[in-house]
Amino acid sequence: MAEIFDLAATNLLSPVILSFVLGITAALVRSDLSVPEATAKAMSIYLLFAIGFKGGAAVAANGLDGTLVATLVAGFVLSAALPLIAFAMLQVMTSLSRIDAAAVAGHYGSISIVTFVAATSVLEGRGISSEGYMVAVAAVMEAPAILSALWLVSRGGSGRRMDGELMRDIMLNGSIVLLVGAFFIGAVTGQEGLDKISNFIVAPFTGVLCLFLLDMGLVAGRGLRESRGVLNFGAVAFGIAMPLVGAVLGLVFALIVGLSSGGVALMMVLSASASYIAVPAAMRVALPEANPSVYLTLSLGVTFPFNLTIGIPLYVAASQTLTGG
Amino acid sequence: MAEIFDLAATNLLSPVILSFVLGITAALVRSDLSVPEATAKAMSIYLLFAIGFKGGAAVAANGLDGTLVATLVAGFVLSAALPLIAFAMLQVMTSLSRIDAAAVAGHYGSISIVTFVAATSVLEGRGISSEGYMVAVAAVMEAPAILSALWLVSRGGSGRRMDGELMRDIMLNGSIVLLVGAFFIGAVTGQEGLDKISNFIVAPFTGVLCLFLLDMGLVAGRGLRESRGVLNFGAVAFGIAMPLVGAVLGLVFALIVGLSSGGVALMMVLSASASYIAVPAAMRVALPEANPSVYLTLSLGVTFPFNLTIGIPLYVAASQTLTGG
Amino acid sequence: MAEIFDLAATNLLSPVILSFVLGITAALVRSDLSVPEATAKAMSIYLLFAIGFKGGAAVAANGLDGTLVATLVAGFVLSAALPLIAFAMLQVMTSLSRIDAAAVAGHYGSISIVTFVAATSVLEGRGISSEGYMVAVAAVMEAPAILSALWLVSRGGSGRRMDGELMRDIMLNGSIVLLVGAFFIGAVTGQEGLDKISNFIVAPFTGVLCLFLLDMGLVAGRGLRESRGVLNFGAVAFGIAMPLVGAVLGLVFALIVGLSSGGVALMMVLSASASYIAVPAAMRVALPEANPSVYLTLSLGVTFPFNLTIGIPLYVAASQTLTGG
Amino acid sequence: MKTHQAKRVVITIEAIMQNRLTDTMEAAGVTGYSILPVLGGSGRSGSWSREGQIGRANGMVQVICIIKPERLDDLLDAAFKVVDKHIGVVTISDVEVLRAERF
Amino acid sequence: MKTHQAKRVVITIEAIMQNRLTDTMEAAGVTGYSILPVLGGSGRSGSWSREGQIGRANGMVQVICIIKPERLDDLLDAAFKVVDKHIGVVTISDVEVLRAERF
Amino acid sequence: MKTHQAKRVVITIEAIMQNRLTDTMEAAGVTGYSILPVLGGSGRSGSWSREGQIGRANGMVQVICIIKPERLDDLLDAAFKVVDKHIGVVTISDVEVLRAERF
Ligand SMILES: Nc1ncnc2c1ncn2[C@@H]1O[C@H](COP(=O)(O)O)[C@@H](O)[C@H]1O
Ligand SMILES: Nc1ncnc2c1ncn2[C@@H]1O[C@H](COP(=O)(O)O)[C@@H](O)[C@H]1O
Ligand SMILES: Nc1ncnc2c1ncn2[C@@H]1O[C@H](COP(=O)(O)O)[C@@H](O)[C@H]1O
Ligand code: NA
Ligand code: NA
Ligand code: NA
Repeated sequence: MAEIFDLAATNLLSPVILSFVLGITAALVRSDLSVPEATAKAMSIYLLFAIGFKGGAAVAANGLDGTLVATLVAGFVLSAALPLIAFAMLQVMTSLSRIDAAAVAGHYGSISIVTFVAATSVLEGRGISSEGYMVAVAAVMEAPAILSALWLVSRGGSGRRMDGELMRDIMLNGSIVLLVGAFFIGAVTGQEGLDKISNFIVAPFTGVLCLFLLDMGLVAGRGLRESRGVLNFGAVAFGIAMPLVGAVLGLVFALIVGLSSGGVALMMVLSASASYIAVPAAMRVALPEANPSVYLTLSLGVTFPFNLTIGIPLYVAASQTLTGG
Repeated sequence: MAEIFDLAATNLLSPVILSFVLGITAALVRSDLSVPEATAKAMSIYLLFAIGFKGGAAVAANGLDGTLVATLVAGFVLSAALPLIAFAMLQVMTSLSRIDAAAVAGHYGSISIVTFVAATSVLEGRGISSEGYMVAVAAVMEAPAILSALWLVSRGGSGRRMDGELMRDIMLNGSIVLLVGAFFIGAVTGQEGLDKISNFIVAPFTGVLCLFLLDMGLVAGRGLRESRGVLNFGAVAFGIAMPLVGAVLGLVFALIVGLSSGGVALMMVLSASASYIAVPAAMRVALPEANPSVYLTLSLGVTFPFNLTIGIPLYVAASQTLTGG
Repeated sequence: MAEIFDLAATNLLSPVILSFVLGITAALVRSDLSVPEATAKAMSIYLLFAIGFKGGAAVAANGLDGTLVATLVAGFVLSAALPLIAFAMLQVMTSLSRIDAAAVAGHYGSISIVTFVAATSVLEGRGISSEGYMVAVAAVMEAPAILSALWLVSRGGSGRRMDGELMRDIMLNGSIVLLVGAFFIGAVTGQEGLDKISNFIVAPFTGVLCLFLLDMGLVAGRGLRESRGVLNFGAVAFGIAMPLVGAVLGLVFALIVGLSSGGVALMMVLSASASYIAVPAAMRVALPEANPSVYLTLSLGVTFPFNLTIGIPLYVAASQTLTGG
Repeated sequence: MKTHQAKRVVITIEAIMQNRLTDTMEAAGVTGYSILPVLGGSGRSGSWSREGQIGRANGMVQVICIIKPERLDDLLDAAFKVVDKHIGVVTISDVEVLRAERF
Repeated sequence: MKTHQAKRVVITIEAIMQNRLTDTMEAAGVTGYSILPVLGGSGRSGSWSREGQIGRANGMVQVICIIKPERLDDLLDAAFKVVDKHIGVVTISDVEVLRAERF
Repeated sequence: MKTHQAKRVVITIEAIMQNRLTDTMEAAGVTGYSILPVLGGSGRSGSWSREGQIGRANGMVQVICIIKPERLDDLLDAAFKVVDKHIGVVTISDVEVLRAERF
C-alpha cells in the first residue's frame, strides 16, 4: 500500500504529469498560452511513430510468443464489450439521453494512445518490460467500440448509421495507420533499424511527451472551462468509476491470456482509457445529434487526467502484486 | 581588452549568431526563405520550456541562496525605472511623439527572452555558471515596464489605458506562464527530472536556438526592409545607447545584490534587452495610436542584433572583470 | 552483382525507405493520415540546414581540394545539358506537347535535395565518405536547368518568359539560400561549430528523414491517385530511363573530375534526380500553360521513388566498382 | 471590364464532413470550389478553437463555390443532403465574375 | 429551396483584439460567428505577414457574422466600440441563408 | 450607423503569383488588401490540397480588397494583367463599409 502511494507520488511529481498540470492550470486561469495546431499534430505523429516502431523492434528482438493472437482477441472483445457495460452504468448513474449515453459508451471501449504512451514511459522508468505487440493490441482496440456504440443506438430504433465510407474512415484513420505502419517498420528493421533512429525516437521521447501533455492540458482545461455545467455529479462519477471497471476487466483478460507484469498493466491501461481522437470523429459523422461537449469533457477532462495521475500507478501496482512481477 | 575582442570574435563566429546573420541577409536580399508561424511558435515554446526547466533544476541542485528575493526586487525596480530613463533619452535624442516615446520606453524596461537564452548559451560555452533563478527574474521583469509606459502617457493627460483585462493579459501572457511553470517543474523534479528529459531540453538546445535565430533574422530583416525611413539617426543611436545604459544599471544593481559573475552578466543582459513579444502586444491594446513600426524596428531590428553580436560579449567581459569571476 | 542486390535489399528494408512506402500506401488506401504543411516545411528547413552545415564542416575539416571548381563547373554543365537530352527523349517516347515536354525536361536537369540527403545517409551507413562540397554542387545544379527549359520553349516560337524578377526568385529561392548559407556557417565554424550543434543536426537526422519521407510518400501517393491516367506508358518509361541516363552522364563527369567514390555516387544521384520544389514553382510562373500534374507526377511519383529504392543502391554500387572505392 | 452574374455559395461545415460534402457536390456536377480554414467560432453549440487540437472532431471549414445562377439549385440540394443533420451555415450572395468562361 | 434574408458582417481586426471584440459581441447578444485567419495584408500602416512571427502584436483575423437584418445595428454598435481606435475594416453585405431557424 | 458603398473584390490566385499581383495592384494605386489562406480546392485542373506540401508550386491564396467603386476598374485592369494566363477566379460584390475615411 505504502508502495502504491510512493509510486503515485513519483508519478505525480514527474515532469510529464506536471507539464499536463501546467497546461490545465494555464487554461483555467485563461492565459493565452497555446500550442499551434500544426505543432500538436507534429508531436502526435512523432509519438505514434516512435511508440509503434519501438513496439515492432521489441517484437523483432524477443520473437512472438504464443500469446499474441490471444491478446489481440482479448483486446477486440474488450473493446466491443466495454461500451455495453458503460452504457448500462450511464443509464443508472446519469440522465443522459440514449444517444448521448451510447456515444459516451463508445469512447470508453476504445482507447487513448497518449495514456498508453504515458504508461509505457512509467513502466520504462521503473524498469518493467512489456510485450512489444501491445501497441498492436492498442490499434485493434480503437474501432470495435464504435460499432458497439452504433449498435446500441440502432437497437433503440433509429435507423442504421454505419456506411462503407464511415467504416473505411474508422479502420484507416491516420492514427491507426501510422501506429500499425511504424510497428511493421520496427518489426522488419529490428534492432538495426532502431539503432539508426534511436537518437530520434528514443532519446528525446519523454521530453516531447512533456510538451504534448502540456498541450493536452491546455485543450482539456479549455474544454472544462467552456463546458462548465455540462456534466453533473453522476457523469463525473462515471468518468472515474468506468476506468476502474475497465481496468479490472482488462486485468482479468490479461491474467487469463498470461501476459507479463508490464503487459497486464498496459492491458489495464488500454481498457481503462477513453478515446478522444478516433471515436469523437466517428461520432460527429454517425451521431451528429449526440452532444460533443458531453463525451469530450468526460473523456479528456475527467477520465484522462484521472488515469494519468492516479490510474496508471494504481494499475501498475495491481499488476505487479497480482503477477508477482 | 584583447580578451573582449577575442570573446566577441568567438561569439560572432558561432553557429548561433551566423544563423541570425543568414536570416537577416536572406530577408534583405528578398529571398522567399521563411519559417512557418507554427514552427516559430513551436521553437519558442521549446526554448521557454527548456530554459525555465533548467533554471528550476539548477535551483533544486544548488538551493536558494539569500540573494533570490533581493534579485527579484532589483529586477522589478529596474523594469519599472528603465522606461523613465529611456523616455527622457528619447525626448532628447529623437522627435518621437510623447505616445510613441512612451511605447518605445516600455519595451526597454522589459526584456527579450531570446537575448537571455543566447547569453546563457554563451556563458555555458565559456563554462561560467549562473544563478538558476535568473529565469524567474526574467519573468518578473516582463510586466512592470508596461505599467511605467502607460503611466508616462497618462501623465501627459490622456486618460488611463489600463483595465483589469489588460492587466490579466500581461501577467498571464503565454511566455510568462510557460517560463515560470517550467521553472517550477524543474525546481520540483530536480536533477532526476532533468535526467529524464535532458536528451530533449539540453542536448539539441543550441541547434534549435540556431534555427530560431534564423527565423528572428528573417523577421527582423523583413521589418527593416518594410520600415526603411521610419527611424532617423537619433532613434538608431538610442537603440544602441539605451542597452548600454541599461546594462550599466543592471551591473550596479547586480553588484549590490551580490550575484555571481554569470548572474551579473545575465542581469546586465536582461536590463539591456528590449521586449518584442509581451510589450508590443500590450501596446497594441493600450496605445493603439503608437506606431508599431517604430518600436518593433528599434527593438527587433536595432537593439536585438546589437545585443546579440556586441552586447553579450561586452557584458560578459565586464562582469568577469568586475566580479573577478 | 550479388553485392548490388544485397545493398538494394539493405536499402529497401531501412526505416527511411519503409517510411516512404508507408506514406505512399496510406495515401493510396485513402487513409486520412496527413502531416501539416508547417511541419513538412519545418522538417525540410531542418534537413537543408543540417546537410548544408555538415557539408561546410567537412570542407573546413578536409580543406578544399583542387577538384572543387571543376566539380561546380561539371554540375553547372550537367544541369544545363540534361534538359536537352530529356527533351529529345520525351519527344521520342511520349506525345507530350512541346511546352509540357520542356517543362518536364527542366525538372530532370535540376536536382532533388531529399534524394541527395537519402543518398548521403546511405553512404554514411556504409561508411563511405564523400566531398563535403557536394552540397554546394547541389545548389549550383538547381537553376541552370530552368533556363534551358525556357530556352527550349522560346526556340519553339513563343516569346521569352524569363524576366529579372523570375531570375531573382530562382537564384534566391529559400532552399538554395538556406543550403548555401548553412554550408558557409559550417565552413566558417568548422568542427567546433559542429560539436556545438551535432546533437541537433547529426544525432536525430535519420529519424527526421524518416518522418519527412513519410510525408513525401503521402504527397506522392495523393498525387498518383489524383492524376491517374495523366501518364501513359511512354511517360512512365521516361521517368525511369531518364535518371539512368542522367546517372551515367553524372558518372562520366565525376570520373573525369576525379571525385572520390562517395563523390561519384552523389554526382550520379544529383544528375539522376528530378526537382520537385524549385523547378515546379518556376514553371508555374514562366510556363503557366504547362500541365503541372504531368511534371509533378513524373518527378515525385515515378522518378523519386525509383531513385530512392533502386537508383541509389545502383549508383553507389556502380561508383564503388568503377572507382575501386 | 466585362463581368458576368454568378452566385457565391459559402458552406461553413464541420471539417470531418468536408469530403462527404465535396463528393456530393461533385456527384451533382459542381467541380469548382475552394476550401478556407476556420480558426474558431461560436454558435448554439458553444464556442470552439482549433488551437492545439489533434483530433478532427471539432473545427469547421468554409467551402466556397462560385456558380452560375442556373446551377444554384443543384448545388443547394446536394449541400442540403449533407448539411441537413450536421452543424453548418449556408449563405448565398450575388457576385460578378471576370472571365466567366473559366468556370 | 427556401432561403431567408440576412446580413453578412465581416470585421477584419487585429488578432490581439479578437477576444475583446467577441466578448463585446456576446454581451450585445450576438452569439454566432466564425473566425478566419488572415495571412498578411497591406493598408495605411504598411504591410505585414504572419510568417515566422511568434508575437501576437501584429496580424489580423476576420470575424464573420451572419445575422438577422433587425439585429444588425446592435452588432455594429458593439463592434464599433472595440474597433473604434483600433485598426480594422468592417463590411456589411446582403446574403440569403438556408435554414434560418438555425441562427 | 452611417455606412458607405464600396466594392469587395476577391481574387483567388496561385500563391506563387501573390507578390506579382500585389506589386501590380500597388503600382495601380491600390494599397489596401488582405490575404486569406486557402487550404485546398478543385477546378478544371483537378483538385489540390496544401497538406504536407513544402513546395510553393501548388496552392492558392485569396487576395481580398475593399475598394471605392470609382477605383474598381483600375484594380481589375491591374489584376487582369497578372491573372490573365494564370489560374485564378476574380469576383466582385457590393458591400457597405463602416468608417470609409479609413480606406
Ligand atoms: N451566425 C453565424 N455567423 C457565422 N458563423 C456562424 C454563425 N452561427 C454559427 N456559425 C459557425 O458555425 C459553428 C456551429 O454553429 P452552431 O451549430 O450554431 O453551434 C459556429 O461555431 C460558428 O463557427
Ligand atoms: N481596403 C482594404 N481591403 C482589404 N483589407 C484591408 C483594406 N485596408 C486595410 N485592410 C487590412 O487591414 C490592415 C490594416 O489596415 P490599415 O489600418 O489601413 O493599415 C491591412 O494590413 C489589411 O490587412
Ligand atoms: N467555381 C469556383 N468556385 C470557387 N473556387 C474555384 C472555382 N473554380 C476554381 N476555383 C479555385 O481555383 C482553383 C483553380 O481552378 P481551375 O483553374 O479551374 O483548376 C481551384 O482548385 C479552386 O481552388
Ligand atoms: Na478503454
Ligand atoms: Na530591458
Ligand atoms: Na537531375
